[in-house]
Amino acid sequence: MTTIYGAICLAEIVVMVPLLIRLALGPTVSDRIVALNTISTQAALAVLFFAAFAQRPIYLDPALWLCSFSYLGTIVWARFLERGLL
Amino acid sequence: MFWAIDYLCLAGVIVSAIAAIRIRNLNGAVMALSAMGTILSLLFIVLGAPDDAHSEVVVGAIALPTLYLIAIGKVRAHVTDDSDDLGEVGEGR
Amino acid sequence: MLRRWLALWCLAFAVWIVLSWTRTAEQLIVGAVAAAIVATACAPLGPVAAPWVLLAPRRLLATLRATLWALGQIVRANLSLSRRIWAPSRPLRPGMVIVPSAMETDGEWAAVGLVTSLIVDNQLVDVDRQHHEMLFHTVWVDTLDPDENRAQINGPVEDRIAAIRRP
Amino acid sequence: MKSAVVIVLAVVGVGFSFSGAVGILRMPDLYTRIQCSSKTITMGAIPVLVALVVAEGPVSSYGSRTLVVAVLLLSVNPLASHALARAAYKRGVPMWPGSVVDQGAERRQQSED
Repeated sequence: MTTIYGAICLAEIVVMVPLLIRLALGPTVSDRIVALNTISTQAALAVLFFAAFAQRPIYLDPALWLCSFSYLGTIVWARFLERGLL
Repeated sequence: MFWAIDYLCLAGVIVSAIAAIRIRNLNGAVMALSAMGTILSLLFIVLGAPDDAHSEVVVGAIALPTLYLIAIGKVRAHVTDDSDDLGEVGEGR
Repeated sequence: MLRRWLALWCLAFAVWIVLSWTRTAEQLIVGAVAAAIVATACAPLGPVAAPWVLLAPRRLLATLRATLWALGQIVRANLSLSRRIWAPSRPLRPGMVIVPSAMETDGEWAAVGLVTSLIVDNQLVDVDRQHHEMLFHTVWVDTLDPDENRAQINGPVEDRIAAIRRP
Repeated sequence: MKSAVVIVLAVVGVGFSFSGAVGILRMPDLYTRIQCSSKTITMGAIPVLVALVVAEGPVSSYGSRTLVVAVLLLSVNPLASHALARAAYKRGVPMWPGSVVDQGAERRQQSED
């Protein structure tokens, strides 16, 4: 079963490759933010599955942090776009 | 399996760090820096340091880019007049 | 006021149980006290949706049916969007459309926005609450008629949410 | 039997995640990219999380953390994408030239006339 977990973790990291390309290319900053949000989602999933792969439940907490606070940059950027001044 | 995950995370960290240097737009570079923090925290987890990963998530992936965004916003709004240029124009698709 | 306090206490205690996930007596007592403090602090802020209103049988049935319908729509929309992504010619007709809406309270607006965002064919962009209109971005625009667009985008969601609210 | 269910769910989730990522790479403008990013949540993350719950059992620390992660993803991601789309639309981030209609801009022009 741990082999399956490791394979899923690996696959979630491989999914980041097109997102990194979009992050490097992205014509506007908002495109980069969309890619960044998806990267942090994938990172949270990878952390969950690495915790199951290594059989250490203590690794689960960074996933909670990642998916609960990674949207702060998006909110700040959206506010910045809409009102100009922070 | 473990080594593949390790090296992939390392490659992701290097690629996003290079992107953070090469992107000319300041806000875009901040986004690449945030991506580097996220993948670096994943690398810390893989190498078995969940405490470092905690601090890296909070500082490197969230607080530092947010502070940079706020700082860049303040500076641009006070110094330059043509504040329409937020990097939202883009060239080509 | 007591009803609002009890609802808040139930929600906060549920969050405590899910986050701590240890079933010893000390944990539960500390969680109950913490939930009471949170409920006392947050009760004057505004009305709270009590969790036990879902237990009314007709409302529970309506919620269940709405959830199943939303799951089916999510799968359908995802399949059609991946077909658009992988087709070499990129069959897209995107556009911004304005649709009328029948929602009234804040919670209903928020629920419609959440469910229509999870169904990936369309993305809520803006809301005009005075004129009861919503601005959606959709990947495939069929007609320019607002009423037909409403029947395609947010009409079914709004009907089901109204059925939950007034069973 | 259990591992077969887990493998099927994981393949579905990872496949849809990958197609969402390719969509973010291939789509022509910001708004369609935002829709592809919510695709990686609804059909990409949720089946994978269900696979973890099926494998480890719902009454374990994995089960509770998975529940919290799923609720957070399903509620915060639409919020962030709506905020981003609204701010970008108000700021005038251009739509794809091939898009059919922009009724918001038409409405604004009518009220200006």
